[in-house]
Amino acid sequence: MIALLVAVPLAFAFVTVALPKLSKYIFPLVALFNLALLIGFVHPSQVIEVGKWPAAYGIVLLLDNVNYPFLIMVNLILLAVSISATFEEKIGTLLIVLTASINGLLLTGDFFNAYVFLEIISAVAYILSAQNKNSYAAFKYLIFGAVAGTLYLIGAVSMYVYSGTLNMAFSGYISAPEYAQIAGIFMLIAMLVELKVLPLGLWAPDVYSNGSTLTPVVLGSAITLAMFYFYSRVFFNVLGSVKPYLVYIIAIISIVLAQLAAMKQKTLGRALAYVAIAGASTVLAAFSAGAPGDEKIISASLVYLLNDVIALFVLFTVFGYLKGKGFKDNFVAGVAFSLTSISLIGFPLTTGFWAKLNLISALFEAGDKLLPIFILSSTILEAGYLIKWNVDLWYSEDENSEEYVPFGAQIVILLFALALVVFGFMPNLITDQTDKIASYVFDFSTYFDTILKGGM
Amino acid sequence: MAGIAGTVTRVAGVLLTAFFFGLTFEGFGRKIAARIQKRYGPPWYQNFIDVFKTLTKHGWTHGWIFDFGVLMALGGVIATLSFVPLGNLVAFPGLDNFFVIAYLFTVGALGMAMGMVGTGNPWASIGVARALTLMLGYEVPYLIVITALMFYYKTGNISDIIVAQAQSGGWNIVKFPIGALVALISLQGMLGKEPFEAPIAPAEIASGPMVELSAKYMGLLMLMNTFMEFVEISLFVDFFLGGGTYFVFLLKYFIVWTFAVMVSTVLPRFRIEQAVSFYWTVPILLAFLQAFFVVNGWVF
Amino acid sequence: MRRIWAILVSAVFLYFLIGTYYPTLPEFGNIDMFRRVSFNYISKSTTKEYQPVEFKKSNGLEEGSANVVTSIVVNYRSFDTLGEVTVLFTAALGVGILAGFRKRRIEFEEHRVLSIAIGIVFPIVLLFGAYVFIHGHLTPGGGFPGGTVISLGVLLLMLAKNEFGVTDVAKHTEQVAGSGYVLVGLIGMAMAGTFLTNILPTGTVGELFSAGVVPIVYTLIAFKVGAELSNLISEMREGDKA
Amino acid sequence: MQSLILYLGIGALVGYFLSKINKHLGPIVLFVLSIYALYVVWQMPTGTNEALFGFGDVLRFTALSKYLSIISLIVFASFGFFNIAWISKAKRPAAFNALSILTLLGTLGVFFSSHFIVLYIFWEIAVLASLFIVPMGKEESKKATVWYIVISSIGTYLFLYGIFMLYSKYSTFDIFEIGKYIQNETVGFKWAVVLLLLAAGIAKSGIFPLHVWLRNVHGNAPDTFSAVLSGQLVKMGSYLIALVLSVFPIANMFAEFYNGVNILSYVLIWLGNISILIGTLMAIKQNDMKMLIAYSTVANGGYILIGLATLHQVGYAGGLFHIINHALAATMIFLSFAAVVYRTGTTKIDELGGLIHRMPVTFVTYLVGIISLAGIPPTSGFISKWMIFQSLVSKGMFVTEMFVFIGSIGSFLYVFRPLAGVFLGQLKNKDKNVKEAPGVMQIPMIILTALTVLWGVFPQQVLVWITDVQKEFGMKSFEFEGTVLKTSMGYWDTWTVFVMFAVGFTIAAVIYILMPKGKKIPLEDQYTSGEFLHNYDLYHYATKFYVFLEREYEGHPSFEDWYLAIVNAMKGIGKFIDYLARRTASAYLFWTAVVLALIMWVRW
Amino acid sequence: MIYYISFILIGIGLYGIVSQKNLLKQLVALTIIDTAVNIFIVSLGYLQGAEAPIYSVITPVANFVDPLPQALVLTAIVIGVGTLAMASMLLIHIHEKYGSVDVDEICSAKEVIE
Repeated sequence: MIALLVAVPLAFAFVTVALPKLSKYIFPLVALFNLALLIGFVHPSQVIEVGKWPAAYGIVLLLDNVNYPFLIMVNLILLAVSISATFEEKIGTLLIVLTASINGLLLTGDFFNAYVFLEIISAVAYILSAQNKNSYAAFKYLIFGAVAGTLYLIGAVSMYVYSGTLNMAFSGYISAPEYAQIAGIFMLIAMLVELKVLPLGLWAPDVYSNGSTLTPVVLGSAITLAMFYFYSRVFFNVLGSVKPYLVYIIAIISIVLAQLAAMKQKTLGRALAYVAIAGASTVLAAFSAGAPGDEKIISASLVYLLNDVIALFVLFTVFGYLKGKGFKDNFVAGVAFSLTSISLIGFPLTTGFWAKLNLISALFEAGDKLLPIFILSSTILEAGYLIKWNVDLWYSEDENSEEYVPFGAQIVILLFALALVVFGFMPNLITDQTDKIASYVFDFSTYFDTILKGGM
Repeated sequence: MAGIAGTVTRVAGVLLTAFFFGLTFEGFGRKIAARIQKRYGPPWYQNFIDVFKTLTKHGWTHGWIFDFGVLMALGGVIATLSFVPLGNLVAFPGLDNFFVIAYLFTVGALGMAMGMVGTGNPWASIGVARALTLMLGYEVPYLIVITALMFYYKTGNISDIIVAQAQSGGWNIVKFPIGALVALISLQGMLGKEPFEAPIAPAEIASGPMVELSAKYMGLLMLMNTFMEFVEISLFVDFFLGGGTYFVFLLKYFIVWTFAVMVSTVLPRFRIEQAVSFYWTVPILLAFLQAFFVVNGWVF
Repeated sequence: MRRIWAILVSAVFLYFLIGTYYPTLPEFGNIDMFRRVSFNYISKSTTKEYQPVEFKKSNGLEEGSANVVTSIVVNYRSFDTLGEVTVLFTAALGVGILAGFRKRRIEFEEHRVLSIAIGIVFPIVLLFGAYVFIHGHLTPGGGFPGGTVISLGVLLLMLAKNEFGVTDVAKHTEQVAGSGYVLVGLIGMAMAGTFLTNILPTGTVGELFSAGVVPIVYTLIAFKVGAELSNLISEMREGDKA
Repeated sequence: MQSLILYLGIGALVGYFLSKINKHLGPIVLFVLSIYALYVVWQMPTGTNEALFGFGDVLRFTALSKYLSIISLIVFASFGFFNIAWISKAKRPAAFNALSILTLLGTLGVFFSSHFIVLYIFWEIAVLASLFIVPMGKEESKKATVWYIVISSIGTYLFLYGIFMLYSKYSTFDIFEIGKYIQNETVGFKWAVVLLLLAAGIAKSGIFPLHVWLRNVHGNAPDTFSAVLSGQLVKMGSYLIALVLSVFPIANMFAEFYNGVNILSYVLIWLGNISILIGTLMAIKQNDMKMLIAYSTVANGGYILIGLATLHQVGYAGGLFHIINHALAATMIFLSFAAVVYRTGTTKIDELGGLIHRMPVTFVTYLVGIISLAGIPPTSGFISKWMIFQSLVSKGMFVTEMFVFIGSIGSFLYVFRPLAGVFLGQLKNKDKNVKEAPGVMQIPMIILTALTVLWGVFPQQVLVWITDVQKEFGMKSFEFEGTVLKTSMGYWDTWTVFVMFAVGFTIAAVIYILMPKGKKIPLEDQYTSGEFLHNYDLYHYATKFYVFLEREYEGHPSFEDWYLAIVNAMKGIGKFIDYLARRTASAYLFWTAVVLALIMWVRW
Repeated sequence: MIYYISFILIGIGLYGIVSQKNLLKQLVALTIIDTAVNIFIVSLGYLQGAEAPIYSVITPVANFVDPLPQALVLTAIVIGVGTLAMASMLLIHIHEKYGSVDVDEICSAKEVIE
């Protein structure tokens, strides 16, 4: 059943290639279909052995409590993209492929299969970054991403060599930890690149700031979510979850550098790009502080991730349409922008506030006094320049800016912004979900049993 | 009722003392100054003549703020004066807290400044600006010394300090010589006499604040000036020379006054910034030295 | 300066690969097949217990293609292949999108020999391609090589005849083939419960008509790949058709 | 309390939409709300706990809350009433009204809450609401906003960190709970926590290390809102300081340092000293009258801090009393400035002059305001200063006294500068036909003036509030009988002083009336040392009023510049990162290699 | 042994990417890395004295090398091809936009354009 999440979008993608006119109408339908399937018909936890080949031989697709919410979120975001973004015909097909591949990445339980989906995702990402004649940045990203992909491939294959199978759960189970660690290093580098953690995320600013409206939105929201899920999957319960101090340090450095860079920017786009980097780094740092086994931190950082993703979605959409023009003629966009930036800074009664509050308190309970310092101090900088941008855009003098935000996009960003505020008033709505996720993230035994039911 | 009557009489006594002896001693001052400068000088009652003459003339006014300022000045000074103990003549026993006097004193200054600037004459403004700046100079060391005294005697009431001096038998000028020196230097500034005469420097800024004054305004301000001097000097006498009975007090007053006049006649004038920087270096350090002694109890 | 950095970088990687990574690897040519899943792939006993497979003899196995690699690619790990096809598809699509920015068409001057020879060579090329992908489950080769061969034929045609251009037929082929592949998977799902299940009888190892859906899938893949690659080439050449 | 906050929340929306209909309605909403709130707060019994929308009892109405709420509400009421006329000058009236109501909500919430997180939330609401009003001011106000948010965030996030340090120890956010335990902790922990908690207050009330934002923000904010900023929001910081200092047993927590002043208080007092010095000297230099008063706010914040930090029955009371005095004085002054700007349209002192004959009521407001600010009897400003002096003298803190005296004498200087430059002197030609501010504006100014004088003469009411606070926190409370204020170092009687002042004034008046009347002549008729004057505008001495004093400290260090230098250094790093990001993939690969090397070196 | 060859090839590829200013050469270096990795993966599956994993007349019974890596390599190659195609298309773009595929010239051209 869950294979449909991949199969149906692919089928539509293949269909629409010859009739591109339809693609932009089919894309939302596909996203809707996925959502309907997820909410209505499939429930965690179920596992599919593709082609009836038992686990550890064939490829296994798994839907459990961890990736179920992620799937819903990603498809929701893609639906929003389909409504808000305006793109040329063929891109529609591309986005359908993206949907399929992200679902695949979230579902799969196989290293090499994951590699394939990663490659599809990055291929889509390259094309998206090349939008708007931004091909040089895209090329840089491509070279870099390809190398990273190669490293991941080596990692995956060496997992096979160590354990004799490509099935994540099984190979993680039987391969010797010190070997698994070597493979983990390869995969880690690949993922740091995709998670755009400085200094490995240096490709991001150019790609994000100069691409089309679509580029940063998709890269910053949906793909980031998927990558974080995959990171948690691989490093939390496949490669035996240990506390990666180094990742923690790198992420903190990345937070600081990204904030400083964002503070310096003259153009909104690059500033937002660095904001995205900083957000991702914060979540990564929190993840690595939470490993192994601190569910409160993970839950809080998931809230943070959610807030970050939605906020960036809105900010990038507004930026993409207005290109840094004032909010004089675009009141709705302005309101959404301000609300989300407030939530991103983490002022009270927004989602960001609860995210930061829970995160800091969880960190303190875990006895980690270092990361809160960096989170708070980076928040100071963030507040500084985001408020500056808000003020500049609200009180900007330039009249008759012909840029405008289309209606669909206005609706979407307004809804998202309001959602952030509503969650701010009722944080339980999401914290319950994230707690649920966090309670399963580290649970390797359940994962193992679910996948290898009746296995070898 | 009787209390009120007594108070009224005492206040009247203080005011009249200030009026008569203040003007008289000013007259003597002028005489002494003249003699030092090898002149004959006016008679001792010259100031009475001046005050009355000016008061009876028709003058010019520059609008209501001008008048109001003058009244506020005189009123404030009179109010201040009524709290100052003249030796054992205390109008409001127990209410002669030093800070009250010191700050009530500034009402007059503010009123005068306001009225004078209200004339719209830049000379007046410059004079007032200088006066305030000079105030920033002399007040700080003076206040520090006085607070050192207050800290030593654990009281803020002047008459208590007088009594304490009487009991211990030694005047504070002996107990706190450095403080007394500082107070004297500051006193010179308060009186606006040389070397700290910049605010009114007649030859330089046309006698500053008073430039636009005429007739009864002049007279009122002369009265105010007399009272101010009276307050300042009697504070010094009370604090450092142990007050004493009414007449002893007047005697001490006369000595201090004469001393101040003599000093002023033989000294040139500081430029205003010189004055301020001087006050912020030498006297303030001395004041802190005194305070240091007091804190450590090194008092003769 | 760049070179020094470069040497440093590759030195770091080499140090890591040789110093840290190499010791964890099995000795070359001396791997323990029995610890690997491919042992069961070879003996085609992932679902049943082990019995040796023999060419042209054993039949009714769980998976019937003589070429084990093919059996893995198209059957055991068919889902990967679907993704793989998608990657190629995405690449072609991307090239198409990016080609949208280009206006110029690359012109060749026709070579006489080629333009005459093409009449003879082209069918042979196609035939060879067809052979390659039809025998994908028996001999080395399969859908991808076959498709590539076909597209090479198209390229040859393009070189030979300047005015030749790939029409929308290629797109439609791609469309039909691609969705066909998914359809096969869905049929398997409908009939056997899970996606991409082999629902046809597997026959005898080594027969042409064996290995269930494998040849079908490979044919579809071949068509798709051929169409895609020829599309890709033509788009690189033509630029924006509009 | 809960209902009050609810009403304010609704009021914000109502105000917004009403102002959409007619911009003058919004301020009325604010005025009515604040009067109602004043009524409620006035008669609410102290010590009542309450829940906030279901969250357990996180609100507590202490005497301190009562005192500060009353102050804020007075300020807000007059602000609202004044705005009814002024609002026509506002850039975005609707947003302005709604946000100012929200600011009131936030501050009241801060005063009410006994739960650290709730307090923080309300705090941020207040900051945010005021934050978006600031850029409606002058052109520089955009930059000012950034100053505001950054400094304020520094304070609040240090505060937050402190909260969590406490939480991780005691797992409670209740201030009064924590106050019980904290006494027996390690010294370092106590220092860290107390300083971190105070940081927010220090930032908000513009104490020395974090004082730089006041000049920009108060100077450039919308004219009337500066009154709220300086008269009320700054007091939020003072409230937090007072709360921390009095809820925590500071005296027992820290070792005694000098004459019964503990070491922490001493540090705070020194911060106060430096603030006073900076505030005074900088205020003397300013040519923009709003910025001048902004710096005076820094100085007065120092006074309040010193008073509170002494934790002495007189000094603490003086500090609390100074809060209300400065609140009223700053409000009066800024409102009068707002009136001046409303008519003339400039805040530069040397572009104005002689307005007294055009706007007498405004002048009187300003006059009483500065008299109170400079601490001259018979206004209430003197009482608090007197208390602070008394406590300092009784503790023999002479160095601090020096700063305090400089601040107090210096205040005469700087408050006199706008007086002379704006209201007195020659009337500019362009202002010849300026009219007095509208009556709606005059009313609140007059009321505030009356209050200041009233509380200067009869301070009992205020003193009752203050002694309640002191009793509540178990300190020795300030002693007074009727109008007689008593300390260990003598007492004084406000009423007598006032009477004597009146007597003196009447004596002078009698002489004045008896004597022949003066002839009224225009201002232009002057003694000019024989010169003939062509332009009387130039004959007005307002530029570089204290130049001879300013010369003394010309080359002073500017903390604003230092902070900007730090910011630029950080931007330099950012520039470098950005430079790296613009390189080719080769560079990225290089960094990958670096990271790889790191990972190899230290695994995980 | 083969391992070392593939490692060194990878090193060469990295060296190429980092050292070359010409984007096309960087792309070539990338493909070198791809190839090296493929060689490496195949070599991981090699078994001494075993045959290619195809049942045929020559090898009717199983004495095979590990077929799985070969399958993986098949996929990896295709993916590499896809990447290569996109990269070359991007290069065409870059050349059309900046008139060069040399890093420095592109940077200078960027200055002109922006």
